Amino acid sequence: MEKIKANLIEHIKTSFVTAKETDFDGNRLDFLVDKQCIPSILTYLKDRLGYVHLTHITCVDWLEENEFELIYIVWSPEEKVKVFIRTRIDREKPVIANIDMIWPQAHTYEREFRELYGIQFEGLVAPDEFILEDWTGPPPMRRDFDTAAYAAETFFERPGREDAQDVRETITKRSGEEIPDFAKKYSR
Amino acid sequence: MVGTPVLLVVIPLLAAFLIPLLGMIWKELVRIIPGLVLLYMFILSATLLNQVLHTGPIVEVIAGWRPPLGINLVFSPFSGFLVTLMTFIGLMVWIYSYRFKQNVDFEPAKKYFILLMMLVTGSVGIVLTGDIFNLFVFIEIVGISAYALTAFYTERNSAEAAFKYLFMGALASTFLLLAIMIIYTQLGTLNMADIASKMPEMNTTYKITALVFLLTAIGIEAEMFPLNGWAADAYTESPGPIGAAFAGIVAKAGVYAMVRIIFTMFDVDGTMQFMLYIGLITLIVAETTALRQDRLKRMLAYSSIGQMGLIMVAFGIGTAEGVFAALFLMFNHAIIKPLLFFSGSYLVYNSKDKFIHETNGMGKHIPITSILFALGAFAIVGLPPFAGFWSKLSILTAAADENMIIIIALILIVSIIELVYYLRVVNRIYFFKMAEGVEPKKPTLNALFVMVTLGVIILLVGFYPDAITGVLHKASGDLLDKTKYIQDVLLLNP
Amino acid sequence: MDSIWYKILGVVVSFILAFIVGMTYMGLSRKIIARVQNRKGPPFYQNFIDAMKLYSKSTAIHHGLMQHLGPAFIMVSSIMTLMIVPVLNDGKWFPNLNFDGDLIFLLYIMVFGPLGMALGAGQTGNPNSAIGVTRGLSQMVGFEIPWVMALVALMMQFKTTSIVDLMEVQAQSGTWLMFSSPFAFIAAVLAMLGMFRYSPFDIVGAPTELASGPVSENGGKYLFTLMSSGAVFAFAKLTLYVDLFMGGADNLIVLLLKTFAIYLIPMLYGVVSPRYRTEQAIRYFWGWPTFFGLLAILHAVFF
Amino acid sequence: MDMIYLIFLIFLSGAVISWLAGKVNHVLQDILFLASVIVPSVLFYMNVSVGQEVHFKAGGIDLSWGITDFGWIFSLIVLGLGVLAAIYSVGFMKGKERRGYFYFNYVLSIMSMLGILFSKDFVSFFIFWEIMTWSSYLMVIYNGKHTQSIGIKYFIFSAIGAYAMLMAIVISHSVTGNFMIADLITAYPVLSFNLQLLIPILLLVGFGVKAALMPLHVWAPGAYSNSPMAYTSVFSGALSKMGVYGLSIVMLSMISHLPEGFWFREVLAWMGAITAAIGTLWAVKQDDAKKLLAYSSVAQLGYIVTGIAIGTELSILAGLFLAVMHAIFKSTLFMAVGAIERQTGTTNFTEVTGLIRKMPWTFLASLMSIIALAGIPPLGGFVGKWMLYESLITSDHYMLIILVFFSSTAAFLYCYKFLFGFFLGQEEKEWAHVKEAPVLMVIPMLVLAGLSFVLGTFPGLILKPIDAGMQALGFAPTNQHLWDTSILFNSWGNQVALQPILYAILGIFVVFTIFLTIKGYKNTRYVTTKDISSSGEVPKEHENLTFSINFFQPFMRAVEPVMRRQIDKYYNGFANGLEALFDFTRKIYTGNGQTYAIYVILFLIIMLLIKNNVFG
Amino acid sequence: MINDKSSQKIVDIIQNWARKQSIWVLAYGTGCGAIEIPPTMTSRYDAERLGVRGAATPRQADVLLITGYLTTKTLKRVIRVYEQMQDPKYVIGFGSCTINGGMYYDSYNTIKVLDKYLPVDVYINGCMPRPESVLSGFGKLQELISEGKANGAQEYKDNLEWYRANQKRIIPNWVMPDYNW
Repeated sequence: MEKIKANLIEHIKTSFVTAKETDFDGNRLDFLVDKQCIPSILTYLKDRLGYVHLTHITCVDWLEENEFELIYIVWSPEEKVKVFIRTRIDREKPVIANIDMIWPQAHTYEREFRELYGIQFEGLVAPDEFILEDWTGPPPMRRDFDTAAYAAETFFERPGREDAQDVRETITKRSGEEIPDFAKKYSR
Repeated sequence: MVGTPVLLVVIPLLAAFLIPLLGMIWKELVRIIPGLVLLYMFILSATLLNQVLHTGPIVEVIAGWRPPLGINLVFSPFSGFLVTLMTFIGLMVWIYSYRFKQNVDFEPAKKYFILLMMLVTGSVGIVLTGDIFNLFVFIEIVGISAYALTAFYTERNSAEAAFKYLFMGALASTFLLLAIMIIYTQLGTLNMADIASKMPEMNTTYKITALVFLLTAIGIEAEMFPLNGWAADAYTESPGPIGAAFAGIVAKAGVYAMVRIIFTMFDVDGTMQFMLYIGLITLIVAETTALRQDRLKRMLAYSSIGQMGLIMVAFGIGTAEGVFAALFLMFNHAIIKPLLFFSGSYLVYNSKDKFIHETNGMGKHIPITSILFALGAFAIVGLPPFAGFWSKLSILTAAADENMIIIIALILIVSIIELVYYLRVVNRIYFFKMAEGVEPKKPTLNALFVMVTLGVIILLVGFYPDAITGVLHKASGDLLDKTKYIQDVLLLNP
Repeated sequence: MDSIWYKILGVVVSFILAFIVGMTYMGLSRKIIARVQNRKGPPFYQNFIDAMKLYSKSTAIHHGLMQHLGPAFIMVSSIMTLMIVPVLNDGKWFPNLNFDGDLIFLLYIMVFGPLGMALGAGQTGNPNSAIGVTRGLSQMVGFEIPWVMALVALMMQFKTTSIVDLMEVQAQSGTWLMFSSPFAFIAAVLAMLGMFRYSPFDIVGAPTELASGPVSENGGKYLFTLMSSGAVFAFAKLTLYVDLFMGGADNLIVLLLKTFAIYLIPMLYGVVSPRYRTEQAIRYFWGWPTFFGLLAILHAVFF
Repeated sequence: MDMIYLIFLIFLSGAVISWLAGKVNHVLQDILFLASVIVPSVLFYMNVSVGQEVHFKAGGIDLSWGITDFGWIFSLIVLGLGVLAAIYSVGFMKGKERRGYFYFNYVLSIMSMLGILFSKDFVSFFIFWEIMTWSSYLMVIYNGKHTQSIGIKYFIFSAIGAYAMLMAIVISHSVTGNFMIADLITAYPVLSFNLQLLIPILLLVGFGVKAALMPLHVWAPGAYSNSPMAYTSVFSGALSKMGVYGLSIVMLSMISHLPEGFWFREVLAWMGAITAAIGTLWAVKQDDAKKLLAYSSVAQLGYIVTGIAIGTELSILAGLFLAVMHAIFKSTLFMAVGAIERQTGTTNFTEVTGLIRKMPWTFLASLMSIIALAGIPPLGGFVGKWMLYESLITSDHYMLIILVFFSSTAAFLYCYKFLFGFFLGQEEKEWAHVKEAPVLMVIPMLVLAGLSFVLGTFPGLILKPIDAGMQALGFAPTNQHLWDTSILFNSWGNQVALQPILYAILGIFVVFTIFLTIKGYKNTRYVTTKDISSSGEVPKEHENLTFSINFFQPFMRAVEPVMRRQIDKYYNGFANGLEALFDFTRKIYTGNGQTYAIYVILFLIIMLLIKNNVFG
Repeated sequence: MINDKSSQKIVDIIQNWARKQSIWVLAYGTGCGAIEIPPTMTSRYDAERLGVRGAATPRQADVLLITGYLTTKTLKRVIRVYEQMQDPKYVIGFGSCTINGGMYYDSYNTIKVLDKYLPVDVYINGCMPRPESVLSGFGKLQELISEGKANGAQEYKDNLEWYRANQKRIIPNWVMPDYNW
């Protein structure tokens, strides 16, 4: 496994000089690359190195750093290695190349990101609406979008929930359980 | 009395020699004279035919030598009918080609009309003559003029076609002469009737050998398979109207000669069957070949050969109905095939290669020519109510009466093939889009006149076949009655 | 007694009888199916309640004249079938109109309604309806073959095309045709599986696939009429089977017993079978049922 | 001049005049056209009685024209349909080009069909037959499409048929010495057995082509669908009946002299049934209405042939009654398709939908005809089907009836497809502009549809002349009376009374219609076809929700093994093989002079070698 | 006679009894609550014994069962389905989400109070409500029907403008056909 990973790192490094790798345990390997490199590195992985399967694309909104992070996860069924390709794009002008010609299934992800994060994919041909219908507000999955406020403003509210009390405390009291620490920060 | 049968041979021959001389006087005479001659011949033969039908054959003795010693011409109902038909077609060809090369220059027109006159002379002579050597002579006349007409356009292809024709023609002449020699050495006579009457005395081996040579020789002229290789080329490469003349005049003369030999001169068993089967083979091979042609005139040529085969089949049946059917077929073929050649050559007038697909969409631009072509096609296939139907019906009836069911089936199957290729063309004319750059040529007035006349005859015979059947019955009776022929020609009548 | 009004009265009475019996059978079938599935199931009169509710629906929509008339078409078919089939032996009680009980006429009038209904379903413009109709028609082509074979076998054997005559034959010989012509009976019963459209041949309605198929746009009074028609039709068909193969019935109790016995066959077969695809259904009918039909004909010809 | 001559003269001159009149004025042309069809028809029914004859000679052949009782039935089809379709044609051809061409061929077709019925001798029969063929051929290629494929195919098959017939004709001439049909019939029983077989077979090939009998049917779908619909109604309705006419004559007056139980009838009946089955299956597959109806015609003609071939009284009645009915309903359907084609520009089920509210009258006519076609009571088709089945059962054709029943059940599929495809389904915006067809086109359709309704209850109206015609052909009537004005019997004594059925159906229908209408009348509303329960979606205007592609896919999958074998392919293979063979014979003519010379020499040598075998 | 008041009353009683006993449910199962429907209908709880039965299309259904949260997108379809149903018709709100938004109370895309948009006759509380409570909900509906109180459809008809206004607030792009009774 280590040999495979080392080999892979060597290959990637020679072709994409700017790629920064982070090694994880097990069968996972992680590269951070420039956004220009995305199509080429993915093509390289797919065509040359046998990473034929696009497992996932995911997006993280780094509001504090004013960046979106896009993560492409590819998988080689032969070498049993998962490779994460990360890239950072500017949050103000989120534009990146479209890769649905490499993997058709990327199309769906890209439409979703376009709608929910407002990321523009160059050359993506698809109808505007995907999941939302008649949506006029900002992309709702961005962290600076306050859904609670939006919901309060848009939808009717049943009286009796204004206090927004945390029922878990009541439950705790009743049953004598303790709220774990990690859960506390989510309570309001 | 307009004249005697001998004029039918003499006048056109004379005209052929006079044309260049008269052309010096007035160029237009070159064109007019043949017409006048042909018109006269037509009137003369028609009158004679009318007379002959009522009174009996006219035997013209030349220079006072009585048959069998002298040369004689026989104007019987049968030959008279053919002569009338030929002169009529000749007239039609003349009218059609009156303006032939008019605007180009004088010389070709002169040649053309001379050769045409000689062609008619020879053909008429073949039919009229009662003398086997004269038959040879007239065949040569026809042959020479036909070679020249085939090579008329002085192009590579025409020359090649003419050469083939010449080559075959030469073979034919040789064999014919051989046959004549055999007969003459055995029987000491050249008169057909005399030969016929003396034939039983002849040694069988010589007889059959002579017959084979004769058949081979005449078969070449009558477009018999497999001796008809020249025909398609000659039809195709000769000028348009000449194709019609070949089909309407020359081929008929060839068949006449053959029939005369088989029916009158020889008394050999099996000739009828031979004619039947060879005709059938000719028919089948020619029609199937026509199906696969991609040039219009070539297709028509093979169709013509096929029709000749059918005529041979009809003769081969050997009964009175069969001969009647054959004559009817000859008549129809002589009317229809010229119509097809005439209209067909306008359909591909401006085309170089005369491909069938170049007739696409002509129906819109030259409607009358197209519809006449369609009429001709339908008629020759034998669709009622056009002329061809009656002849087809009569040949089938004749065959059926002799229980030749397989032959009927074959004839009908071949008719379907014939139908297919004619329909393909007709469909193209009417329902296909004209290719770009094709310029349809409007037929001239005289050509139109000719085609319409022929078309009218087709319709007339189609709707009222009695117009012609009376004559045909007489003619066929004449052909079959051998003893009467001998008596008439040898002037043995009381 | 022979007056036309009396006959019409008979029609009305037998219609009501058929409605009641058919509805009860359908209710019972729901009950039985529920019991097979280890449920309590609705009461046996549940279908009457459903029908009443549908009838009491105060509004209705239609997509045009044909849809409006569709239920009337199918009603014609049901009632005419009922009228051809003698309910009881010897013309007791409900002579009906009968039309001399001609089987060919019966075969054709039985498809009158479905086709009219199909037109109604077609006009709704609902693709599901049209798909359902095509499936139904295809399946009909399937099961009509063994069905006709069975009938032909009977007709050939007894030289008659009338149900009445066939019943007479059974009355005279004392044996049911079910036993004397077993193959015809088997073929006819197998065809009946398709006719009743229980699973595995419920491809027409196919609730989860086609949203109830041809009737998907019908509610309220239209569905009520269709449901009643179905009940009447079911009864008529069952009576037909009883008349043809089980010697008819002398009185109502026997009729009910016999018809219910027949009715159990497609129902119980359906409970344990998953749904066929359309072509599977067709091929099914052209397989064994047709084979039995052939046997029936051979039997009729040679014995 | 005899009235018979006058009728044909009017037809002939009418054909030419109505062609040429187009150069003058279109209205005048229409009127002349109608006159040239209607006037002779009226003259025929007013002045020509059965048994009237004229004799004359042409080409030395005795010809004789006259109408028999049997021909008279078919004259009803030909002239009745001819007149109605002519009226329809005037509406149909309005604003189209080549009207003269159309009218000319139309009138000639009608004339030739009437001529066939008139012919008492084979020659005029054949002449009219061929006029019919080429005038219909010219109609098939009217629109100039597929001339080399469909047109030629039609003509070749017609020619094969016609020539087979011609062969039979000349053989019969060799037997009887003249061309009279009656003489052949008289002479038939004493002929040798070979001829007794050969003549009917040849004639049947000839008639079978026009009647689209199974191995000879391949021309029909293309030809029917390719000709203008106004003509196809006559083509399929009347012209194909000429095949039936001839077939009936052969079956009734010749084959009936063959020994009982001879295979001839059985084979023909089976061919008819197989035609019906195959035609039906192919009709189900079609997406084009014209093609569908064309295959359906093939199938229906199969029933007719079966009926006539069985040869019992009831079956012949059934066959001829079905022939009349087929003429009525199939021509109506073709007219309806023509109307739709005219109004929408297409006849494809996958394109046109939801016309019911735009073309209600056309729909009504189509509905009636379809019901008649499907054989559902109380319309006329049922009567024919009933008689056919009963006759098959009573004459012990147990397997045949299964096949026939299969095809007539499968016919429901295409019947439904036709109605659904055009009239039902989503009412698309694309066809919102469509209007009802002109009144000239609607009236003939409705008249014909009404006729099929009347004949469904009172078949005796037409069974009576059919019976007379059968007796005129020498069919000995059985003592049993098998039909009444509205009651039918079979030979086992079972019967079906049609009037009570009609009244019962109407009664029930009316009762429930009233029930459905009155119940909650105020709260019943009409909604558009866009308002359907489609999982809560609101279909947008441009969204096509019609289900019309692969309409009967499951069924087609089930019968796929049968459909794989197309007889067309075999014919094409045969034709291609022949062409290849002919290409080989063409190579005999090499174009080389030396070869030709060799041929001559070889010929001579061979002849000299075998001369004693050939001659002497 | 039929339009007579007292007889009308009898007719009403019979009709209501029939309606009560025969409830054809169109389950709008996009929310997670749909998972509770199968156990309710099948052997364990067997809702069919109460006359409750699934309906395939809105045309045939009496009850619109809304199982769980409704997004704005599904709300549109639900309204459409409701309007396609034929009178008399009832709505059952199923689960907390239809009552007050439940766990989706702050979602940008989920309505919280169903009865502002459609006339709910019965709410079934719980997240998820177990089949027992579902059956009790149906029982409540039957009670209401037999008392003649389940007249949500009438309410909807009477207050159509108010409902429409609420609906259109959520669904800006309103393309539905008019509701005309």
